[in-house]
Amino acid sequence: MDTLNLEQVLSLFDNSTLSELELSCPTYTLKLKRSSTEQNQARPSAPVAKVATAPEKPAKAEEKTEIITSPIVGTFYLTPAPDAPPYVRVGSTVQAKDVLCTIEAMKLMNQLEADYACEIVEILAKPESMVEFGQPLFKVKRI
Amino acid sequence: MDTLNLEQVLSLFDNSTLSELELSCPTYTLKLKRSSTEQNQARPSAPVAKVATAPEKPAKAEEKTEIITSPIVGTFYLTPAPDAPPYVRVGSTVQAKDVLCTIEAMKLMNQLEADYACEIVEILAKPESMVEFGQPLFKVKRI
Amino acid sequence: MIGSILIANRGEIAVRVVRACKDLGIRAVVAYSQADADTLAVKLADEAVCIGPAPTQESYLNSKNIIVAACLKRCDAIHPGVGFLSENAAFAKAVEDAGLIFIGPKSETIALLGNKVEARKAALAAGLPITPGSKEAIADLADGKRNASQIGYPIILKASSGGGGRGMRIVRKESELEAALALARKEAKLFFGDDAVHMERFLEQPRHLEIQLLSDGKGTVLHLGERDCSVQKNHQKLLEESPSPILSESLRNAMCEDSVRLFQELGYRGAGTVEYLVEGSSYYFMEVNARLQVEHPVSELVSRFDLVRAQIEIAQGKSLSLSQKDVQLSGYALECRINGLSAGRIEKFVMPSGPHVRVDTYLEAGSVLSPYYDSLIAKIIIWAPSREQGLSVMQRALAEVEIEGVKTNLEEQKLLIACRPFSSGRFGTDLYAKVCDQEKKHA
Amino acid sequence: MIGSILIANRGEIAVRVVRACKDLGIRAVVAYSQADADTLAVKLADEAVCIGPAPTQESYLNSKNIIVAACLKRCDAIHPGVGFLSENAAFAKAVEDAGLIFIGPKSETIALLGNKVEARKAALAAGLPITPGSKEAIADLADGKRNASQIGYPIILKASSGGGGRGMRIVRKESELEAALALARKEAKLFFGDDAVHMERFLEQPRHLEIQLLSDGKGTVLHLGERDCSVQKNHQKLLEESPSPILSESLRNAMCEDSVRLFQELGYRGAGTVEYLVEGSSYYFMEVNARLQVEHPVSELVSRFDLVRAQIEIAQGKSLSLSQKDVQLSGYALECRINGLSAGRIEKFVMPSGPHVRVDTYLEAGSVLSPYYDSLIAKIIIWAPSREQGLSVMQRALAEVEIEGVKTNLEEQKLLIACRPFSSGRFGTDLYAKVCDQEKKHA
Repeated sequence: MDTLNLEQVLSLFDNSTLSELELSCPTYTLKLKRSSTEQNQARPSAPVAKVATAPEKPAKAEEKTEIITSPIVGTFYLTPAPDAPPYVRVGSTVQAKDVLCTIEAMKLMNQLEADYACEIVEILAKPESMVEFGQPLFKVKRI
Repeated sequence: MDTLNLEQVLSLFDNSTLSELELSCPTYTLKLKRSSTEQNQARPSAPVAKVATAPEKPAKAEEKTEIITSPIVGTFYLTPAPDAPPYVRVGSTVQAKDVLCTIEAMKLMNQLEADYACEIVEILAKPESMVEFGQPLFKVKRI
Repeated sequence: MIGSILIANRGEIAVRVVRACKDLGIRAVVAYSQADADTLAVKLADEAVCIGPAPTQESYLNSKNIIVAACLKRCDAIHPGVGFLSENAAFAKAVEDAGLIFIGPKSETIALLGNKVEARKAALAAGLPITPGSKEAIADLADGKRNASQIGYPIILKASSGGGGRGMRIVRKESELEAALALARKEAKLFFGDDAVHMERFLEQPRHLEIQLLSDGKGTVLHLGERDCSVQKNHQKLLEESPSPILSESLRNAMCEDSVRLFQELGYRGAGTVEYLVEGSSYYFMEVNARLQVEHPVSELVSRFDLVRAQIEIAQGKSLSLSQKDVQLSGYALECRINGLSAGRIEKFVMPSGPHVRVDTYLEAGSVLSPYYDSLIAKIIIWAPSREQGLSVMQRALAEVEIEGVKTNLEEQKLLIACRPFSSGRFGTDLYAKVCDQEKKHA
Repeated sequence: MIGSILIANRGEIAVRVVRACKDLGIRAVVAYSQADADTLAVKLADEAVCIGPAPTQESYLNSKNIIVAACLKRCDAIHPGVGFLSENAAFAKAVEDAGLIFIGPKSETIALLGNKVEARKAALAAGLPITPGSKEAIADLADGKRNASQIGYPIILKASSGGGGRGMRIVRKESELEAALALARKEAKLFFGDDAVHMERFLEQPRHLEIQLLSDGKGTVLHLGERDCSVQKNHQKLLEESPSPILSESLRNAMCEDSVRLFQELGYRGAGTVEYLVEGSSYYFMEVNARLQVEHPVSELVSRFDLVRAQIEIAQGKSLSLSQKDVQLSGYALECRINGLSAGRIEKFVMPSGPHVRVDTYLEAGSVLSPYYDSLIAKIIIWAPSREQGLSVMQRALAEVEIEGVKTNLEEQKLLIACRPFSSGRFGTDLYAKVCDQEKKHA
């Protein structure tokens, strides 16, 4: 049902005993609802008519990004040591298991590794600041 | 249905028994909702298909009635004395200034007079019971 | 015994009385106006009777409908709440004549205390200090001049049948007296139907203190200490506290003893308050409020007495079984009145809760603050061991309040509680003007 | 001095501690799980830190995240609330090691009292009566048989490291001992990681009473009287009251004196409770709750002490400046726990207010009662001069409650408060079963 035949859906819904219907496809989302008072009434079948639809245009693929969040509470560092270069910068690409940052908690430096190969799109936490559990650290794009 | 044919969708909705419809596509979001009062009313037949309908009956003009309420707190009496006939009955017609009932408050019998000529359609309070301020006493029809 | 009470009032005070009835196992019948059909008192009551339309004159002041409602609903007693008919001697008399119990003083007591000149005479007779002033109503200008020169300027002219700040005129020198007297008479006639005015010394910076009393009408009179009600806006109380931060132990004792003696001489029955003006180490009798007061919870929290329960028990003829030494006043209590500055539907309504906090209100989200009646939205009352802790607790409580849909004085009250003069305890009745009007200028 | 406290808890108890911080002028930082981001404690706090996802093991039991959050938020102290890490000696130690103040007893005290066998030994040493039972963990079946015959059947087997009813087995005759011992060990191992069990006389119809104590760790120990917590459902307390309707003055004095002596011998620091089983005129030490308890407001209302404030002040090193005779216990207090019986969004939420009523809750209309945590919705606590009046006030308060959207135990609680055995005061821990399960059968 790549081309949504609205009339047909409505007709099917009308003749069903449903009170709600939700339909999603990559292009459309459709929600139908019938108030409780009417849904029990008998209804005549909807008149059928021809609906002309244009061929579907392909949806423009949005660049999918993901967020890597902090798994613990601690202090966020982009560098392994004060003078050292950062693990990653915006635009860096990393492989799975590569270190992204360290989060210090109780004097322990916890290295956060990438779960998958990706490109760093944005660094979301302030270096040397406190991060909470679940706080966004990096916006990345899988590669 | 890349080009939204609004007229067609509205028509389909009108002829359905739906109370709500939501439709989204990358270009449009459409939400239709029918208020509960309207959805029970007869709707004109849709232009899409020929439907045989009987000519609509003209709405029968509802007889306008008015409510006469109690102007004080007291005990409601329909008769001037225990054995006396009532001031009014259902179906009685009264003239302005005619007495409708008495309301006793602090041993005083307060006579309630009609403000206008009317027919008694219904007696709404129970005789010899307490009535509050504003409590409906009579349903009447002006004449 | 009282099995059923008709509550002839509205708002939070009607709710307060309904709750006391429930606690006592008494059936509560609320008399309400059409505008109040959906309010909490009606909802919580066992029964309710509509007694008139929104305007107070035709509902909450409609004695006849109220008394008939009480009789037809088979109530034994009427509780008048505060305001409205609570200090109306004719109403109290009519209630008694209808064979019902009036929960309050005897009608004669209310009549006597309702006349300011008579009340001052009674106070004088009981040995209470009164502000220097004319004992009788001013006869004419010459009489006024003679009295004023004896008292010393500035003086204040007051309507003998009045109250609430109306019909009052301050006169600072003799040349102003003639015009002021004429005006005061005119206002007194207009507001109270009686053009009698009397004259008192005017105190520039007094504190308003009042002593809460409970008297069984059978010889036992107890006091529950004082309330300091000096924070006011246009003579309307905003904050009330007990104990007062400025009252010395000796002054407190003298005021309490005087108040108890006055109630004993009056043969007073029920809860009541003696109001005083205090300046320096002097205090002057002002008037008796022969009824419950809005700010009564302050005394309830320091004494742990339930004043409404006590009112009902006294009305039932119960003697006070305690003596003054059984009354333990402990800690500090403060009440903050949240008032509406506009009427309308309340969209959001969050009140504080938790330790040390009591809230008396009749509103909830979705309620309408009626334009017909006084604007009190809620009373927030706190208790703490000390005034310092109490002010902290009140600030915490006020910070939890959220009211949307109507304008309120919440922010003003926060300013007052937090301001330096209030926390120091050293301020006069002009505190509101100094703090809040200043703030508006800066804003 | 403590300038800032991290509150490692959730729900109404986190709100309670936030309010105490506000009252003391202390900055409150709430550590919360992702499921609790929209709760009242987070809203009222000065700051908040997310410490983990919804499951307690990864958030409210995640010592490391909690301590790191406290350090990075520059807090001086951690308040553990009730439950979760509040009686975890290792956590208390870790907090101390991080240079922070643990608001509670010393970690050694928690460790000692957390072991039931050690706690019983300490109680015995302090001269407290304990239920006849094995002082040591049961070595084997033979040892068990020997002990049981000395104690007399029925006996109860308890996990030495346990609590909350888990790992307990009642044994009524010797033939059942072997199987029961094996099962109790297995459960003990499973729930507490330690298969040690000990044995006590089983009391068929005891009352659960506890003495509330406050101790500054410097030699001053005060008691605030008892709480009777005998109304329970599956070992969960439902109603708590003070004073107990069944306790004689002499028994009360003996229990309070014993409790104070135990805390003195322990060098206990902070607020804590000694729990007893009472049967007839005998009482037996059960355990020490080395923390604040859910039902602490009951003692706050009869003593007018603020227990959370006192905890914080003691943690700051302040000595208790009062002596026992300054503690005035007056009147009667009763707490009713409103629990959810289902999770979900709360559509309507009306709590009682007005005189005599305190409400501790963290929910409002629109809040979600989380399926992840315990189901306590609100604590309604009342104070009245007497138990009889108090039961009336509680009935009035419960009648004002409206909760829609989740199922609650409100109707059950109303039944319990109103039932004849509860009002008489003569009932056992089976009251819930008798009243509420009966009702269900009839329904």
